[in-house]
Amino acid sequence: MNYFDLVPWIVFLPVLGLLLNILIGKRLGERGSSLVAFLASGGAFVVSVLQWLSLSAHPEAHIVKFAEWINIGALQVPWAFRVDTLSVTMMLVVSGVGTLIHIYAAGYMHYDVRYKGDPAAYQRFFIYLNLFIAAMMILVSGDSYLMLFVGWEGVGLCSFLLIGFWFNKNPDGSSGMENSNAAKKAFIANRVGDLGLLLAMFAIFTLMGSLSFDTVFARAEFINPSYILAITLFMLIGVAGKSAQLPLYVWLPDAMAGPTPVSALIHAATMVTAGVYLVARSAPLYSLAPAAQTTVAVVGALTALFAATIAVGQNDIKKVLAYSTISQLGFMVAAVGLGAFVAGMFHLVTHAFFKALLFLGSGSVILALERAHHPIDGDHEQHHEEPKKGHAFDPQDMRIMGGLRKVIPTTYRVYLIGALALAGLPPLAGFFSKDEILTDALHANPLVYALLTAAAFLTAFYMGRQVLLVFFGEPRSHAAEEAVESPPIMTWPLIVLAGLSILGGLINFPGLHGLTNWLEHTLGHEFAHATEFNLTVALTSTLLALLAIYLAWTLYGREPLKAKAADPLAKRLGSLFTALQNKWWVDEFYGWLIIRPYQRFAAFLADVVDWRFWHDWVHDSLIARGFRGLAVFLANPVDLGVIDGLANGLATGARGLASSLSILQTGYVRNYALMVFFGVVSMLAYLIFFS
Amino acid sequence: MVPVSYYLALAAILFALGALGVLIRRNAIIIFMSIELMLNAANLLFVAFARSFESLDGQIYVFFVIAVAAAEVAVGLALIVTIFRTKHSIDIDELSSMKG
Amino acid sequence: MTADLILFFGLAAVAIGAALGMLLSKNAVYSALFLILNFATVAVFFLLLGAPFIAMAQVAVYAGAIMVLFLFVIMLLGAEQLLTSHKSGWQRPIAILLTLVLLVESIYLIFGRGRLLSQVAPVASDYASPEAIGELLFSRYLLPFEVTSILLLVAMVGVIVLIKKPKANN
Amino acid sequence: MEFFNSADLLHALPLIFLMSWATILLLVAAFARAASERIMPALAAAGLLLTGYFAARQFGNPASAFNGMFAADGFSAFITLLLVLSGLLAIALSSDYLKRMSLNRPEYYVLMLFSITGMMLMASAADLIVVFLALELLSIPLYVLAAFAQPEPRSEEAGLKYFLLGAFASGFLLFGIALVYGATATTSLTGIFIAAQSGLEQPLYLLIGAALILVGLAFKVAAVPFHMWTPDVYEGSPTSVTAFMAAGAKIGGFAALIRIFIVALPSISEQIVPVLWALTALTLIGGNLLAIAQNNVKRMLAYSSISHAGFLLMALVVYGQDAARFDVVASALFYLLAFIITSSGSWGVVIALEKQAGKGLEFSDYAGLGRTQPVLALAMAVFMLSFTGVPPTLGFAGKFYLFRAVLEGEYVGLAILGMLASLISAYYYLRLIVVMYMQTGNPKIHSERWLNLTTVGAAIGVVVLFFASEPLFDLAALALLHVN
Repeated sequence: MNYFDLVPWIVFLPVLGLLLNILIGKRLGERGSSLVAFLASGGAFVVSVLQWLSLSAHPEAHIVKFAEWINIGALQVPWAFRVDTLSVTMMLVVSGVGTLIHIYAAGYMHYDVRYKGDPAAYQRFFIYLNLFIAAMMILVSGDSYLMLFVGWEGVGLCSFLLIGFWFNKNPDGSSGMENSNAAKKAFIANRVGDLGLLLAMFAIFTLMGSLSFDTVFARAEFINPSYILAITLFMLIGVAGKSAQLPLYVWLPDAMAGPTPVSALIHAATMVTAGVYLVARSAPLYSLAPAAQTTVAVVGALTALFAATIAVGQNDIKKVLAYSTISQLGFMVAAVGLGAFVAGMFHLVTHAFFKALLFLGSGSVILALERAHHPIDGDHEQHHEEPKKGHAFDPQDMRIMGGLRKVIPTTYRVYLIGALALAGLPPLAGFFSKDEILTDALHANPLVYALLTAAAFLTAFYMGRQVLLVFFGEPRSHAAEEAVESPPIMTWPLIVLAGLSILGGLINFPGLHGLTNWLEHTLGHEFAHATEFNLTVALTSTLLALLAIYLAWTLYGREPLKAKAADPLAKRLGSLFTALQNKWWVDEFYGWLIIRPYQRFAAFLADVVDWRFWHDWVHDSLIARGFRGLAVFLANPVDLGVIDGLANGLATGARGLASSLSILQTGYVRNYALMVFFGVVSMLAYLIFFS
Repeated sequence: MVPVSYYLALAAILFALGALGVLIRRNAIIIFMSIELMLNAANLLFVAFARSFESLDGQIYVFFVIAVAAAEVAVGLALIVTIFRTKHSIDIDELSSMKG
Repeated sequence: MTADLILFFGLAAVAIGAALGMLLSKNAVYSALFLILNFATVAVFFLLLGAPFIAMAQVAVYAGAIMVLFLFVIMLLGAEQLLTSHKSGWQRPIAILLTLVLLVESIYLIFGRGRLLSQVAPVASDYASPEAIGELLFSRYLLPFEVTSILLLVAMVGVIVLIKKPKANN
Repeated sequence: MEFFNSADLLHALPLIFLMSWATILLLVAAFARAASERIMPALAAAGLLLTGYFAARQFGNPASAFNGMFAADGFSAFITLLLVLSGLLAIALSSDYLKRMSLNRPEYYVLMLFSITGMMLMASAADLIVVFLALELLSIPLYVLAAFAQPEPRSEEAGLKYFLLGAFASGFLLFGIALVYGATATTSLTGIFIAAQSGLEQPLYLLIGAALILVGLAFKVAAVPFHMWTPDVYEGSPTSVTAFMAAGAKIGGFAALIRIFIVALPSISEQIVPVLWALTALTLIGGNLLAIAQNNVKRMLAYSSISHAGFLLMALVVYGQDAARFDVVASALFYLLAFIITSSGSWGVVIALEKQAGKGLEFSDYAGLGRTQPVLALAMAVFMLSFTGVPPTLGFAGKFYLFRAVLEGEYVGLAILGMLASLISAYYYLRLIVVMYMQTGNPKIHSERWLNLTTVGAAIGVVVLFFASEPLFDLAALALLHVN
């Protein structure tokens, strides 16, 4: 008995759910529509479990062709679902964690939409959430690079929509465009990565004449290795975009503008791991290009350490987690880069548990403070005043928290479990998966091992700092004193995730190698070797983690932070801490490296080409308009001030260039005719004199 | 016998002058006349080539071009008259309300 | 220099002069008259090239009908002269420069790269007779001929649409 | 002697039928004016449907008619079908708009049908002189239609600008034809091919002539730097005319370009391809960059249509490669199909938002559309995504086949350029979506039956037909040129 034919429902159930919510969501009310969304996602989980059961009996890959799609010449891409141990692992994680987050969100969004003053947005949220599940399922279940790409773009779109969910607000709740700018930044950084993936796909198709995984892998051996190297490196650009690796990671911290369940689901547990999945899926290609593997591993390890340093200096509870996510993704990418595909996937799964837990927990903390600050439950009247920007109450600032373990004990307990799992203390899930990566790294590449170990040390430190700042000491604000525990609908998913964070290590417990054996069916014995437990590595990392936690305690625990006091780390580290707080000025660096020169180039075009050359002849109206164009250019660097991110600046630069070009479009017929004539004369000159 | 190439050169000069007229005059009617000059230059080219091949096809083309020119003139002058009725001017530099 | 060449250069000078005259006249009526002169000269060239029928058509249709229409409209609108303004003063030098480039290109194309094309010695007496042209028009060129008729019809409709004032109450 | 035979009439049946039908409609307009204002759209649509039926029957038996002046083959049949589709969409967009803007005069439809006959003839013309006449037959009604809203100054300005520049460009076209005639002693497309193969006395005349013909047609399809009339004319013309112009003129222009270059001019591909390449690159970059600067949706769409001309030109660059040639034609035809539906639909949304006399066209007028008019906004979002080339839309399939053809021709640089261009284009298409969904406003729309039907239908078509891309592409691949 197998259920493989049911697999299309992992996509269609969420689609059904979102259609239902689009059509009658408003009439169903909050409960109804969140229930619909939950059932859709839960149904997908059930189907995934059925796939798992079927696969346990018949572990070889099954391809379920659903529909003809593209079929021209050499290119034949049907819409086919690929059910193998690798894709089913991802399906289970996506739908399982996704469903828990649906439950949590049903409670969380109830409050969030009211604080943001737009209760009608509730249904919209669940529509997007289901859409995301559907797209992510397409991504993991596709049987070809093209289907994977369709899902890849789909989740990118959902990410864009959800980051910009409160698109007319700033993250602090005042009206403004910061959230929607964050969404744009994410979208554009991802497009840069997508270009890489597209190029890889085109190269694959050109060289191997197919995009289906099996065919591609079968033909890969016969291709010149330098082409494979190019393909895998292009793919790495895509991975860096989607999985927030150096140098394209800048969008992920800003993506925290989305509602917290989104941060948990998309920007921690599932979507951002798509890059890891892509590399694992393309294992046969990467194994043919050792140079690319090393590059991937080093990029991952550097990202892991780099992001971990930044996390140390953040005060925003979600920003710490965001940089931690980038860092942990670095671990996974490094692992798959080293060829330790199983370790990477293992960490992917456990990380999905404890990072989702941490994000949801932070959401619970934020909500607890928010509800204490201005209560709106049930009979209380609704708040309409808009907080002013700047000195507004910021429920995400760890400096106003403290002592929360007494008022919100449930959240505290689960959060502690998540933090310890992330810190890598035995016997929690994170310990096993991280250790497996470190062990593999030690064998394969000592540099990567050193980088990752340092990152692991920092991880334990910043998590210790965070837990101590948030839950220990004395409350540093009124809201922290009065914080309200979240309702059961939110805490239950937390408890389930906490359980998974404790027990997750069993999935690939040393000696049992459950996941290794499971994935071996797909990856083959060559890529799915069992890593033996290495006591030295385990002891080193555990001791380092304990040391880091002790260090955090001496700084933040022994003498708890007072309200409005400076961070003790600032005194010790001095300007280094400022650098950490400012995220190593990477956004500013991009501004300096790419955006400013781009604008200067545009200004050069405007100044030399447009101004001196063109305007020497231009007398009246053109001068006035050109002057305005130049003013735009001059104003831009000043006006933009500190340029926020690659994306916005690029867009502004292109717009400036465009408006200087459009000066040519004067509206005068004779100028137009002159342009035509110019085109003719230069075309003829080329043909007569040069060809 | 005058070489056909001389006719080609003459046609090219007339064509260039017509194009120049389009570019430097502001009176819509004169621009239009300049375009007629360009068409006429092409006609000269056709007839000259027809003569060198001793085939009649080139002459037939001229016939068609003249017919097309007539149609264009009718519509073009109608457009100019219409514009004149609204703007009381046929200065094409005043027709620049749309740009960018 | 043979008489042929003298005639050619003389007429060419008139044609170019007339074209320049059209270009440079301040008064649109003069421009139109210069253009008529140019068309008439070109008609003589047509005759020299053995195209009597086309020459007649040129004089009758072009110089006669079309240009009269031009003159008529110029007079009707009273648009002989425009006030001079200096909008886009840079246009003129660039235009002249580009025209010169185009001329250089053409001359190079005709005399530099290509070989000199000579005329075929005297043509048969029935070359380009109205009969020959008429026969071609109605056999080989029937389709273009019919399309031309549709084109004239369309132009007529277009003119009526443009000139007729829209109904005020519509 | 025989002037023509009945076979000629049969092969040219769609063309002759539509010409006669338009003439009859003219009589209807003249003699039953009151009634004609109501029934004219229906009559015009019926004529188009019948034309489409006749054209569809012509698939599969290529022939040439009227002494080799006229080619009736799969290519012309497919183009005719595309024209019928764009004509029907344009009529559906026009009927209510004309009433709203008090422009409802029956001649509108007559001129539109005549223009379509010109476009059909562009696709069938097997002789350069017929191309010239077809181009004029296509253009003259468009000049008049652009100025149709007279005495509205912008419409008149659009008409005159279009006319003057159009006539200027056809001057170049004509001179080019004369040079080609001078080089090959013929204007028949196959004749030119044969003459070029057997050696020319003046090969450079052919090359220059071909370049000038390219200029004339590039003007019609709005390729940079011959594009400058486009935004002004598109903005000033009545929007329903713009919708028709954007689709129809482009089809006609590309039909002629493809036939002329592939049938007559393969011999000069080596010399002319760099020119085509440069033209394509300029069009892709210029169209997209200029679109970014626009705040008026009508102008933005005008520049967007320029950039799509660039994508279509990409196919032409490959025309000289034997291996790629069939895919080139098919992918260009498919891209045209995707463009027509997307473009007509997006103009429909513009028409729905347009208030009296050119008001309601700014980006800011679209703010909040997502909230107040979810269906319309969704349709517009679909069109923008299709323009960008995001799956699952027809635009994606169009770009896919196009890039594939270009890659088959081994123009990797061009493909990358195209990719970058669509990346830039995402900015301004996305911007409209952002404005519609993420800014607040209260736009008023005109809800009219045919308009709504067309817009929503086109949006559904863009998505649904995506899943039928493959059979559609196969159909386009059948539309081979008849090279005799």
